[in-house]
Amino acid sequence: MMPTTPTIRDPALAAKLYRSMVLIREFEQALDQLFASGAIRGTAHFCVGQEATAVGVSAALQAGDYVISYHRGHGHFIAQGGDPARIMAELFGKATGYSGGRGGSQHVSSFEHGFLGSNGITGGGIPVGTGAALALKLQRRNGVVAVFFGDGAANQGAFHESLNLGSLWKLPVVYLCENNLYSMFTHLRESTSVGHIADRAAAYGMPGQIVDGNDLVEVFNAARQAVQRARDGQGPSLIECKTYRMLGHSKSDKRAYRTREEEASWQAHDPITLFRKRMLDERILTPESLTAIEGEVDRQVEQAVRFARESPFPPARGLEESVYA
Amino acid sequence: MMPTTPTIRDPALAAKLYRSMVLIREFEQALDQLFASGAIRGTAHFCVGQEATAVGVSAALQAGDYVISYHRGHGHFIAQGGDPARIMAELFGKATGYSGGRGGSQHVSSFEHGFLGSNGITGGGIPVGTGAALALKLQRRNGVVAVFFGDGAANQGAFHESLNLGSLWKLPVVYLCENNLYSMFTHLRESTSVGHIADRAAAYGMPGQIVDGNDLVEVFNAARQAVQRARDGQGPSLIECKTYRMLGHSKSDKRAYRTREEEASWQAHDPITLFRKRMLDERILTPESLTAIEGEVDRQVEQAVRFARESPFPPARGLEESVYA
Amino acid sequence: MPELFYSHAVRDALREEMARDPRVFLMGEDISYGSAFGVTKGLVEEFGTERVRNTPVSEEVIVGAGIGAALLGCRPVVEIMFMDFILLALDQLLNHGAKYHFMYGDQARVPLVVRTPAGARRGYGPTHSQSLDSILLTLPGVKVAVPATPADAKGLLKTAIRDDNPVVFIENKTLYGRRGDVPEGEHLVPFGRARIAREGSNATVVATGQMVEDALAAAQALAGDGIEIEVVDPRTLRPLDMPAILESVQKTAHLVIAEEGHRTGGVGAEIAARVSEEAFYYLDGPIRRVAARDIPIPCSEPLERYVIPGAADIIKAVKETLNAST
Amino acid sequence: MPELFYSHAVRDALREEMARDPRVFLMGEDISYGSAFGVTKGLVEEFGTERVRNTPVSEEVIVGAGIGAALLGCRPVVEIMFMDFILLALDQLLNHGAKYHFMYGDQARVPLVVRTPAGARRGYGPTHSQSLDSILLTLPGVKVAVPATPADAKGLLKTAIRDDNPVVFIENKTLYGRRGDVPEGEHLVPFGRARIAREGSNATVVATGQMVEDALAAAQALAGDGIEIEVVDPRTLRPLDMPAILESVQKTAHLVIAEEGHRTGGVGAEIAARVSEEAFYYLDGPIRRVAARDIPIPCSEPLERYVIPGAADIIKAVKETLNAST
Ligand SMILES: Cc1ncc(C[n+]2csc(CCOP(=O)(O)OP(=O)(O)O)c2C)c(N)n1
Ligand SMILES: Cc1ncc(C[n+]2csc(CCOP(=O)(O)OP(=O)(O)O)c2C)c(N)n1
Ligand SMILES: [Mg+2]
Ligand SMILES: [Mg+2]
Repeated sequence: MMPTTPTIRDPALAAKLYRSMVLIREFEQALDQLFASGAIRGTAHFCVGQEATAVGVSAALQAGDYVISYHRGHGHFIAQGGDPARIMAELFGKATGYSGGRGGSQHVSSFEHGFLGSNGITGGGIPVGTGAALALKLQRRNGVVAVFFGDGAANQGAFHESLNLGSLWKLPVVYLCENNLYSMFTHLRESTSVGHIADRAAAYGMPGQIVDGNDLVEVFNAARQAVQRARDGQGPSLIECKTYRMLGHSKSDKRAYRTREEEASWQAHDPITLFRKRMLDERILTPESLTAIEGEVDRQVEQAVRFARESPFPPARGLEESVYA
Repeated sequence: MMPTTPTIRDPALAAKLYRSMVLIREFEQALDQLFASGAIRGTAHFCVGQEATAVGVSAALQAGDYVISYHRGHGHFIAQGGDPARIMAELFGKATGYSGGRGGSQHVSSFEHGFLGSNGITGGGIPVGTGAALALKLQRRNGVVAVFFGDGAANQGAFHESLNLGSLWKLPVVYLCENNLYSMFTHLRESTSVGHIADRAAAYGMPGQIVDGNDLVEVFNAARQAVQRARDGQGPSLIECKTYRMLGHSKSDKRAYRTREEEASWQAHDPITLFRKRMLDERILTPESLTAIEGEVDRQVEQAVRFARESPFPPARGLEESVYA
Repeated sequence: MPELFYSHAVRDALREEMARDPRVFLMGEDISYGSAFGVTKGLVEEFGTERVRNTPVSEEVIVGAGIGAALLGCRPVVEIMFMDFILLALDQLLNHGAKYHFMYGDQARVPLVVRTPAGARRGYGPTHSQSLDSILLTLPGVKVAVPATPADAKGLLKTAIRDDNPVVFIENKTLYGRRGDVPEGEHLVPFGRARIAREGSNATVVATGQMVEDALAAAQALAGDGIEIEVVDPRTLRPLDMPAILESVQKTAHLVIAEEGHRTGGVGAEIAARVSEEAFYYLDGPIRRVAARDIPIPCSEPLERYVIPGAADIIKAVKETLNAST
Repeated sequence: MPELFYSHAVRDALREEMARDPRVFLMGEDISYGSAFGVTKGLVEEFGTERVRNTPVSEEVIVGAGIGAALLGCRPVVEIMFMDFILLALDQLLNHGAKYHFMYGDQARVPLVVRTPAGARRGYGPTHSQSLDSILLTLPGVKVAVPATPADAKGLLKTAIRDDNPVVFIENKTLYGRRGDVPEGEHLVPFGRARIAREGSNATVVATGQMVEDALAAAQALAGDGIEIEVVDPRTLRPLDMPAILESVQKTAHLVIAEEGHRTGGVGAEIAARVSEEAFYYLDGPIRRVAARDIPIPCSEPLERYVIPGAADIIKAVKETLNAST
């Protein structure tokens, strides 16, 4: 067992992680406005407030590892190093998007970034991620797959079948439940017969752990241990990250199903503010460096939007050719 | 909470339960021979060795309660009072069968006996039984549904979704897993990531209990408590009955995947012998009464076979009319 | 006759049937909040959480529990939030619900309605845009309704709820926002009875769901060229009103079938096959199918437009079959 | 040419491809024990438990994990023990595996084979007898092979395993016990290339899977009446060899399509629709479909025989279309 790191001490790493969280946040906020203004059609799910889980987990992975995501996947993709400009272009339905405009917000991937894809079927990525871990094992590739899903997905049959198989075969996979208290408009207590998703780990003979999903350091440490365990051939873990999505479920959600007080209490526990303060308090990062990062990210997101806007639409003709490999 | 009965003291009840177990056993053995001799086509799954679970659970139910079964369902049906002659006729594909020959071994039911049916889809009855319990609750009918399934079925997504829903809505249902160590030819440890199916109850916030499935009294007492709990509106329980099927998975199985020693050790723990001995030891039943029951059952099974053989085949013409109600 | 949104017509049907029959209840993801398209909004206030039940995200048990409740005398109306997700529940629907009445020897009845929004044209992409009507026709035991107007949405849904069999009720997302006249009072539309949405004598266009609108647009355009098409809206795909289709084909001698689902194995295939079996000698030109191309439905607007059929495709198909016969 | 059982031809294909390509592995319920029909027996001894993997009874993850493994470069061959159970895995198969290559912008490949036994005639009843070929055609992205002979079973399976797309490989239970010549050495049968099982000039019978045998029996009987039918076995339903079908129809001017699946929405509907679109003027009589009646498949022998089509139905259909044209 590797020793757990109580905090992040390396300024370069800290800066990188902070940058990644801020990038996700700004990307999502820009997107929210683009939707509101009608610049983009279709739909999208924002992960504002959940940045720490994406960034914390990716930080625990290495080259040759993979992430598989779900409908709320922009953050996971950006944390894996996906280019915000090409993700944005995908949302605009442009040829330069990662899926050439075919997939949109919910169906985008980049295998070279170890990002196996977001997906519109709640829970549908869990079996696929489990199978990807099987490939890594069969190929003796020493890689690990991090499978993200929401609290709502933990009630799908696919969750059950996958965790059983992953544990049975000791596959190199970490199951990461981002419990943001709601599946669409429905509160966890109205959908789930158990208080903590992590309590379900015991049903598959795997360790289950609850972490503060808004605390990047906590997520990172838990993920590191679980990834190491998986890499060592000891099988999967289930980590439940308690978090909260600050925006609506998707564009156009008025959030009538929850109180402004609840939102405020989570706002006070914002993952970015939390990490920022911690890094300043512990003198790992300086206010200047943080501000510099924020400025850079601003420009990067602006550029991403410009790139997406200016990119051409894909040609339709010949699309049939892409159905089969 | 009602007091648990340590044993069965009422001779009439004891005789009834003994009779029911012996009837199932003889029915199945007759069937096995009929298949072997080619008198019946199709397939069937025998529950020889598992009689105590069926009979113990049915004994804990009352009028207005329901049982839903799976592919290994003859015992559950007979325990609910189903007529062996008409079940046998169904296996012969005859018009007098409960499903008029349409369903065969795996798809037979009789709602008037509170038997919602056997089913060929492993795990497929679990959602349906859960929904039946929902109906009882909505209709304030005070009934309970006993949902039977095997250890293999506990790895199906349907199991997970159903137990979550049943518990969440506190439905009047008892989930009864007959763990006979195998799903077809595959041993539990090769299919299931947890040692005991009952350990999965915690994942749904419901009580889980392990009982000796070959001990009729133990099954009966556990089922009584769980049924009462369900009837009282406290929600479902998961009871795992440890048992063993003495015959092959279905007709034509040579059982190469298990040892004769393992079989012998279970043979020594035969539910009928066990109950017989107990009732004699405790002087609740006499050897004469037991022998009389056995003789009666012999004749009943003989008659059932005769009835089935002599019944006519159903007419095919007009079958289209039965697809829709 | 009051004008209603299609989505409100659906809601009114639910409300009326719930008020009329205490056995009717609703179950689905986020349904008390109106689910994804607001259709069921307000019903929980009226009927309470016992009869308007939010479920976990568990499509298989939503349908399965509906079947079980139906078996014991309830009349559940369950929702699958997007039709694409019905694949998760097909075992329950087709191996269980669809077969029970037959395979349990007539004693079982499964009065279950599965409501589900289908269709594309919103940029939702490959997993949120499909019209899977035809998949439901491949196995017997389920009825399928595809209302194209607010009046039919209401009248067919009320009929569906009173039917003793599993019915899949396919609502079209794009139609939700359309208004139309809906008869007041008890309005029931029988299953298996097509509606002639427009009369014409040159060619028959059998159009389903969203495509009825496109067919009517095409009809208007074609009328400018002196071509009068008859638009037949079957309203239910199972049972299918073959007599009405055959009667129209007998009159026009030309057939186009328009659906939003994929072309191969689509509803059009079945209708074309039946017409070429039963009305072979009436036809003066080849049958043409208008349908989505056999490509997953992309998000990007120009790509989606390429894949999903519209009025222009119907016009082209009508001209093709008419020209082929001259 | 050695004679092999169909089931052994399947096994030989698996063995050869596993020996040839270390990326190929098998996964399924009881597969190391041969599963329900003994097809995979012996392979675990040869290739070990890493590559012949028994799974839990979990159809959704069997297919889903196959997709995931395929994405990262494995070539899984998974088994669904009875085709009826494929409904449990349709979301993974059709919403995931079938769409990935397209919706992830070409970078994804899913070289997955799903082997599954289909078909009735054994009294297994409503949930263990279905032929769901047509359900797989309703959405694009999956290829479908339906071998009718031992040679094709071997040659098509080897091709399937080497294909970079999801392929559903439908084996027929009744055919498992049939013997036939299988070419020695590397035997590959390309997809999308029909086989003319018998030449004839009076009518074309397109028959799939088990029905090829029935069509040949019908051909023999009809020959006695001086009617020579051409039996076309498409071998794969997607891709479908339309040129071969059209060529035959052009020659015979009459078409019967025979399949074991249900009539409505069946494979025959698609073929009939395409022929009536593309070969309308060649046809001299109505197209006839021979298929299972739209009734769940009963256990009882006389009922099963009523529902499932056979040679007599083909003979009747051929005579009908020929008589209708005179
Ligand atoms: C199979 C399926 N069912 C339902 C939906 C509709 N849906 C989209 S997101 C969502 C809620 C999922 O909740 P959760 O898993 O907690 O993720 P979150 O949205 O909270 O991040 C639902 C029900 C879907 N996309 N797929
Ligand atoms: C959905 C589905 N998958 C697979 C099968 C094939 N099958 C029939 S019985 C069985 C084993 C079930 O094991 P278990 O649930 O333990 O019940 P048991 O047979 O041991 O009583 C399997 C895999 C099936 N009938 N249905
Ligand atoms: Mg959530
Ligand atoms: Mg078992």
